[in-house]
Amino acid sequence: MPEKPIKGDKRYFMTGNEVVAYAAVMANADIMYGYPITPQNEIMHYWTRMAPKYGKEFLQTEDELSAGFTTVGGVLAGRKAFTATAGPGNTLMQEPISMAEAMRLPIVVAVQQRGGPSTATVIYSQQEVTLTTFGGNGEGFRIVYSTATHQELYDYTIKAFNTAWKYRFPTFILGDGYQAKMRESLTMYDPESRGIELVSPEAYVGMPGTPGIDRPPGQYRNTYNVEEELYEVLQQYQKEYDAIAPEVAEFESLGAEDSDLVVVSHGVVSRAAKEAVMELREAGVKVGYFRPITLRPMPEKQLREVANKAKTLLIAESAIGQLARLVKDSIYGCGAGIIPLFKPGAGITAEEISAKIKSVLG
Amino acid sequence: MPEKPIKGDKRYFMTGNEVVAYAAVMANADIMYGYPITPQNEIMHYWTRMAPKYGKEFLQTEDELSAGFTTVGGVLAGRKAFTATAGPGNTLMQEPISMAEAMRLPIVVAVQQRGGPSTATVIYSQQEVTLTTFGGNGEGFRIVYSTATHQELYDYTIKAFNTAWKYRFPTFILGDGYQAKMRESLTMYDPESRGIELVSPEAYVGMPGTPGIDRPPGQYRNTYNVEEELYEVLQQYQKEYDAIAPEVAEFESLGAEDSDLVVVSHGVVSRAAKEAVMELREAGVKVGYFRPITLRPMPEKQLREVANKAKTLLIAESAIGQLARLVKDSIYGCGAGIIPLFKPGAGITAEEISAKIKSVLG
Amino acid sequence: MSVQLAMPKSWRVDTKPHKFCPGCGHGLVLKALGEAIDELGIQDKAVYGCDIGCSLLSWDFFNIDAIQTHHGRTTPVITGIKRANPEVIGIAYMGDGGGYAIGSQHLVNAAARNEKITLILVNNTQYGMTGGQMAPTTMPGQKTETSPYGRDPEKTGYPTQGPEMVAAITQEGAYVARGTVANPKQMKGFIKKALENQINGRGFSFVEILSTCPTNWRTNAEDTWKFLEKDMTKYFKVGEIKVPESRHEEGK
Amino acid sequence: MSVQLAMPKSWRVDTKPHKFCPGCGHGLVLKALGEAIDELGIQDKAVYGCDIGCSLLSWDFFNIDAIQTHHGRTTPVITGIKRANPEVIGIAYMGDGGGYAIGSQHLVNAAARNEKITLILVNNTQYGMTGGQMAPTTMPGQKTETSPYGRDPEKTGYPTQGPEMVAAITQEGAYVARGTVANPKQMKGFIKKALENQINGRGFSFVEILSTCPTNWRTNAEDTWKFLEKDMTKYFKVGEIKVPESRHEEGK
Amino acid sequence: MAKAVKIVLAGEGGQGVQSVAEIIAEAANEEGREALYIPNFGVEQRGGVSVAYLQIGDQAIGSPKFLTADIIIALSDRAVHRTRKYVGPDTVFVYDSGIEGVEDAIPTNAKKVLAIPALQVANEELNPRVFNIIIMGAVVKATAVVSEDRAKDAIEKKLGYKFEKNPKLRELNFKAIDRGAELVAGLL
Amino acid sequence: MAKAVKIVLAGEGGQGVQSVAEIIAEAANEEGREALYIPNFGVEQRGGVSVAYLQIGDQAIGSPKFLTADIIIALSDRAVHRTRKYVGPDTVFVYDSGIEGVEDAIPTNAKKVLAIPALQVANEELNPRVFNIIIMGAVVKATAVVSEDRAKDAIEKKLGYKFEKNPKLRELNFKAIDRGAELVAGLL
Amino acid sequence: MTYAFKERSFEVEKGLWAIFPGLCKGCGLCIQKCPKKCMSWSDILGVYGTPSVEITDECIACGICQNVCPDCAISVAKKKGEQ
Amino acid sequence: MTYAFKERSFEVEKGLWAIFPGLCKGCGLCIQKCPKKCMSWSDILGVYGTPSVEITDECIACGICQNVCPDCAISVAKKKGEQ
Ligand SMILES: Cc1ncc(C[n+]2csc(CCOP(=O)(O)OP(=O)(O)O)c2C)c(N)n1
Ligand SMILES: Cc1ncc(C[n+]2csc(CCOP(=O)(O)OP(=O)(O)O)c2C)c(N)n1
Ligand code: SF4
Ligand code: SF4
Ligand code: SF4
Ligand code: SF4
Ligand code: SF4
Ligand code: SF4
Ligand SMILES: [Mg+2]
Ligand SMILES: [Mg+2]
Repeated sequence: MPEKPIKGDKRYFMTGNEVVAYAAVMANADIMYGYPITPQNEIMHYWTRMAPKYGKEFLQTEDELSAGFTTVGGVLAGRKAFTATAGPGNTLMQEPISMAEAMRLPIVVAVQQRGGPSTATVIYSQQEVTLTTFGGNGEGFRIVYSTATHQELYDYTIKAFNTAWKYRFPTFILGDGYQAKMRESLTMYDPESRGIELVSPEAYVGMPGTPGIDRPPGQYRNTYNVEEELYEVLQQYQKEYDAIAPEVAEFESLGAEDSDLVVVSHGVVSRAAKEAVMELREAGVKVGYFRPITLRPMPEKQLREVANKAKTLLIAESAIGQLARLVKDSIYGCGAGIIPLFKPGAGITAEEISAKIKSVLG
Repeated sequence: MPEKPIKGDKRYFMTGNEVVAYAAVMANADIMYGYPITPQNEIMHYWTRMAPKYGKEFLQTEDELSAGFTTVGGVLAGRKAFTATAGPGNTLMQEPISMAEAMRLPIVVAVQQRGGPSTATVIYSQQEVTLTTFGGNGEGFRIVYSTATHQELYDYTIKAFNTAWKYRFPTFILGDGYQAKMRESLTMYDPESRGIELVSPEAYVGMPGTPGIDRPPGQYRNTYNVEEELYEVLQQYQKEYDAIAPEVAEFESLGAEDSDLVVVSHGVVSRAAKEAVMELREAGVKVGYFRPITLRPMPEKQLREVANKAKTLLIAESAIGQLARLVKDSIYGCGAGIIPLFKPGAGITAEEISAKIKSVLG
Repeated sequence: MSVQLAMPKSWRVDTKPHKFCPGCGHGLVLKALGEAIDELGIQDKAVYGCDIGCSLLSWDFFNIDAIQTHHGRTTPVITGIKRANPEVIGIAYMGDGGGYAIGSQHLVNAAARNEKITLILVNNTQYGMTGGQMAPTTMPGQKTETSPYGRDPEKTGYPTQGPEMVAAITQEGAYVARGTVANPKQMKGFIKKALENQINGRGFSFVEILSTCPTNWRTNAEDTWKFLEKDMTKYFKVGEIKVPESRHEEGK
Repeated sequence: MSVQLAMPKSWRVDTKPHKFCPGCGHGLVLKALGEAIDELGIQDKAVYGCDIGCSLLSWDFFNIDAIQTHHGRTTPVITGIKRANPEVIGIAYMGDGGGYAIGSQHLVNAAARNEKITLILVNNTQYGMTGGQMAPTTMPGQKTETSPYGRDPEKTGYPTQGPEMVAAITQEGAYVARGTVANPKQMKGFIKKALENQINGRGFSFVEILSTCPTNWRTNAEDTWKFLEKDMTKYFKVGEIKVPESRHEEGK
Repeated sequence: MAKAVKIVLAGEGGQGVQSVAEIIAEAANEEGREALYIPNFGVEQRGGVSVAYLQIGDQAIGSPKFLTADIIIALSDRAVHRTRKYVGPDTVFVYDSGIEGVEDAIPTNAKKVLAIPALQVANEELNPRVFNIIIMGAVVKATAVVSEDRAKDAIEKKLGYKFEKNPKLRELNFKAIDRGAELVAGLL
Repeated sequence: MAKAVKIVLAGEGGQGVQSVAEIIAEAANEEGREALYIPNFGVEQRGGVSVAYLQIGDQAIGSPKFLTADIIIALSDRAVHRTRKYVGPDTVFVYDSGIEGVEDAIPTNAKKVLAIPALQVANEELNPRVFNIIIMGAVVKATAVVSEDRAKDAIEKKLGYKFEKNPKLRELNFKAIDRGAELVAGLL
Repeated sequence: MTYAFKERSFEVEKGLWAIFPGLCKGCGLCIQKCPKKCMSWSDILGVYGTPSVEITDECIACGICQNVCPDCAISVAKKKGEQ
Repeated sequence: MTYAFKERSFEVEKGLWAIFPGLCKGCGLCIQKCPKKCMSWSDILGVYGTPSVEITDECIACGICQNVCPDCAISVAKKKGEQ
């Protein structure tokens, strides 16, 4: 067994892409497939640097379609396989992801959102929320963790592999260009030393024994002949997804129980939201903060509780209502009104959120 | 000028794919680019059969990425260019569409939805609603007509070219496998004989004169260096989109003003909904029917009016809540409760809707 | 003396008759593949991937682990499997549309990277599964649903020379051949060599097979053979194009 | 006697200095292209498409109608333009990643269909725009961000022989050559012939240019020239590979 | 609102159920009625059962498919299995009496179950090639969605060019319509 | 809650602003403080202005970018133009006094505007190569986000291997820190 | 078991020839390739309800028909010593 | 006009040599290729603040430096009769 890069708990100061690469190694990921795209490149750079030392494999493919489909192949072979992408690459990645979604293949994908639509900017956005949660010609049977800090990038990258292999839904770490490129501190650790058991992968193909003699062949398809067959499969998926949703859903909340106005945001914007809310609360203003960590499934129950008590939700996101649509879908029928603060492709600062809150509260 | 296939008004009995091909010819479309996929193939088959006779061009590309990007090229050259796709092809098509969305290129795309996710079935579904309205890494600056009958396939295919070139947003005719493959009657006509003026295309590149000497060069990009640049562009698009939305939005409604329960559906499912509602109304049950024809933009104002009066909306769709999300996004804050009737990848009949209405009404 | 079913041992009998049309060459290719697998004794190690295209109908064809992928994407899926578990013998099976059109970036790049997998590509000069549209391999003058007046090489070029292209970008270690279902024995030989090349860890192995599609050619048995043997061979030369011992001459 | 700016007439002076790095070969290729356009007098008819990759920096480079497309997608965009308006002279400009990796299906199929467009592909042995990752053209042993210990041909193959591949699938009428920024005059000649071939309606024209990327190679001027002239030419043979008069020999 | 008549026709690939459905639909359309015909189509259809869904009425037709048919015609054992689910208490279920081994599959909840010897009539009285036209006659008679004369017109329109060369063929086809109609006439 | 100090450093490609920001951030991190450093990066960056955003505080940092900086250091004319927008009433705006032709662009709404002769000091007193270290000294002094000693430690950590070969270099760098600090000390 | 296909076997001078109608799709590829032209359509229907094939005594058990059948519906066994 | 680049010209025996510092990025490619090794870095800074180039009298106006400059920062004009 090759040694691991992280032994005890230790504080590091590095970029988010570096964090993801380390976390994947520590999650016992076996192989990364990838195609370069800014701002996720350094995940591949760090992974390829570490790979020989820790017995890991890497394949740079010819495009994101191939990166996604080779990742699917890696998972079918029973390895913890992952890839990373962004922007137009994420758009392309939806084709292989839709195959994984249809076949419940536990691929893991790190997405570092950049500006859209199209090539737009290589910098930052939260415009890949709809794409990552519901992309492709399917129903979004996926799990999406939206991280806000380097600590979370580390924690949830490790968690993503476990979630994927436990529930067999494609699982995403949704970051962004800011998180990818910025440096801040975090504590890295060996998950097993903290009692986090790493779920073991299982092979779909290439198991021991001769198919048809020692065991039935492992044979898988994603194509159905009649509507009824498909309908049945999807109903079953829906049932299973709904059943695990409450267990998978995560959120962070602060003073949301007792505030008239609650700021709802996700990912890196929630840092600004939290800063603004905390500051205002210190100044005696009763505002709350709610942040879905899983965007799929949404923490529906908790969000509804908030939306039933609060008068107003201020939804802040670096996109035009992509989070807002998920929120409205979850809380339809609740009493809270919704105020948008949408800045597609651009960062949102605490000052801006603060100012908006003040203007809403009058 | 080559003659046109349709002169006066005439009743025809044919498949939906055939209708789309005829309508494109009658809309003065110049060139189709495409890649085969069931159930849209016959659009290409009929188009290629008619092409030489009516002076049209066709190119079969190597995949849907190419079909989409050549269509973009056709539009840039100042021709009315279109393509058609479905399912996994539609997933791939999002990459070129995102370029068109970013650059406001008036491409026209006919989508004949099939089962998803992945290859699933070649038959039918309404599972490409999210994909078609909001696919790719963008904000869904698109116009989507969801048709229900062959008459509408004809009318809206013609309209789509006008809408696209008038407003310069990518425009979609959203059909499905049923509409593609079934035969029913419709009346075809020469739009100009009905006073429908066909908007003329304009070239983006290859105009007369030497750039830099007779005129400035036509130069276009979709990439920005800093966030602020992108943010500004998207704000402008949003403003323009919002401004035209009320003018573009279309709907059909029946007894929705005065009913406690209104069935909301789109596309071919609305035929079943209409049948069920009409039957029940004849039997004295007060139920209504509302159908967005444009799924993007949604007929928000009208839908809100309905949702403010009705107690319950029954949302019926051959998908898991893709229409429902659009509806909730539009009517958030309205009083109506929502009851789902979701059959992903499978048809919904009038009997089923009727039964559901009865069970809801108790 | 009695007569047994003449089926390769590696075929799944319980899924037969298979789902291909009467007279479809896919059955012949898969028979040759089955026999090659039997003879090499690799039923336990082989992993079979089929494309979307009529090849998808073979997802449960063999008593071999198998995955039905997307249109054109069998190459990366099998590549991904092989990279993750080099013990398996990866077989990617696809049509001419899957291999030369939508999946051609995967084909040429897997070839260039010398992926240690075996690709079998069935050339039936059109898109069978979707009802007979033009493919990169469609013959000049051939009528298809999207070339209803016959393929015009002036407008859409000549049939793609797949193995020749693959030969031009592979280096030593690769195996490239073109067989035909009209010569089952030779075809099996090519497929077997292509598998052996993988077993020996040499490199990328590619076999195109000229095959029949009576359904979309709209041919009876006689014309089916004729089109395959007379017309297709005018453009597609059957034989071995590159064997592992040879070196890559062009561009060096 | 006085000295004038030695810029091609078709360059847009108001967007100069251009956005490429110091010592970047893209500038040299576009100078040759500009001169070829000037000499052929096609500034009014040319439509220029650039890829994502460093080529995107040239979207406003010429006084020519231009479109900046997606990574790998310049070939279909220019194809679409040319098919819709055959009067224009379509020029698709891209990097080795755009042409041989993500856009290789477009390259080989445009070549096979004999699209009447001109493709210019800049081979700088890696992905410049994204900071120097491995490309299909990366040299054996070359260190890049994703081959930090040097490209291992055993694991990832040898550099893609693009023009050789294109030559293998094009029929008569095509023009295929490989030039180098180390020989500007020859390079301009190849580009000019490739444009003339389109003007004459013959067929697909493809020129790969060996180019420099001092930024990602991390080379000074001396080593930049050395890598280009000594190392790259070991794998990439400069010259004309197919001229319209010649016939396609392989596979016929 | 008078409901449309809902018809399911199912058989093996070569049995021509799709053309029967199409001709009837076109005949109804020619009569100015509303018709909607949709074939089944699927990926693994090569060698699968071919099913045609047909609705004919006087107002615009609703959903293209339906849960319960008014009449079902099943022409092979697999067709019987495949179409059973469309049976309701008002359904007339027709199958060819030559189909073997489907005793247990014949629906028991139909309004009426009719076994007609269409195959036998085709083979023995007329010609195997007009088997599907006999079926057409039976459908037209059983549903009255179009008149038998209209049905003949529609055939004339479709095959007229053949009939011109060989007028015996016309006779044969029209005969097939009539015999098909007779087969069910007695049983309804 | 004490707010983090927000710093913007901007210059031309070769001027080393990113490494200055990174070294300061690491120094702060070593001191146990919270630091967040993010470079600008963009497609057309080749030859563009390089901007570093740096925040240092005692609690977790909020948004990686910000509207208004506490201190801005602009090292070229384009950098002055690019960073003006981060100026607020509490901002200290520092620029190199050697920059020409930016008179009109110098912000007028800053708390303080300082022109420091860093380039000149580098070229004339020390060495052009330590220009960015002079800037670092100025930043450290002006913001007090880390002590000057910590800053020196951080430089030692980063360049120690070079200093070992050539101890004069250490001296030069430390001198640069001190001189940078002096340049602003008098002005704050 | 769905895969116990019934065979119809014919003994000819040189060997045994068998057709499995449950596998035969009536494509006719075999008939075209028989060097002795000794194959013809049979009244026994194949799996798709189309005629299957049969042979006459002229068959030399060369096995070509077996080789070209895409459905493995034909099995030919040469008698010993006939190799 | 942003594109009125200032030139620095040098007259040599065989012709006129000019550098436009506003275009020169200091890559040094030209220096390497000069057959006379007569080029060197100048104190005049180029567009990126790096040194631009200049020549000595040994220049033969061969034009190679002009040809290899990716930025068109050098112009060389041979005197008449020197072709
Ligand atoms: C992304 C995508 N595009 C298109 C299709 C539709 N499609 C299915 S099979 C096929 C063509 C198959 O042709 P080929 O690969 O030659 O195989 P064949 O059926 O001829 O054996 C196409 C275009 C698809 N499934 N997915
Ligand atoms: C779909 C997609 N995938 C990835 C990228 C990221 N990307 C931008 S440029 C580039 C590589 C460019 O390399 P090359 O084509 O060789 O051009 P160069 O910059 O070297 O001239 C990549 C991978 C993208 N923009 N879009
Ligand atoms: S359509 Fe053609 S390729 Fe497909 S199964 Fe039928 S005969 Fe074979
Ligand atoms: S990164 Fe390389 S290819 Fe790109 S502009 Fe700079 S030198 Fe040229
Ligand atoms: S074994 Fe040979 S001779 Fe006998 S039927 Fe078959 S092909 Fe004909
Ligand atoms: S080749 Fe096989 S399937 Fe075809 S007719 Fe002959 S025995 Fe039957
Ligand atoms: S013109 Fe020739 S000799 Fe003169 S500087 Fe340039 S390269 Fe050197
Ligand atoms: S080649 Fe051009 S840009 Fe480079 S140093 Fe010489 S003159 Fe300057
Ligand atoms: Mg094919
Ligand atoms: Mg490159």
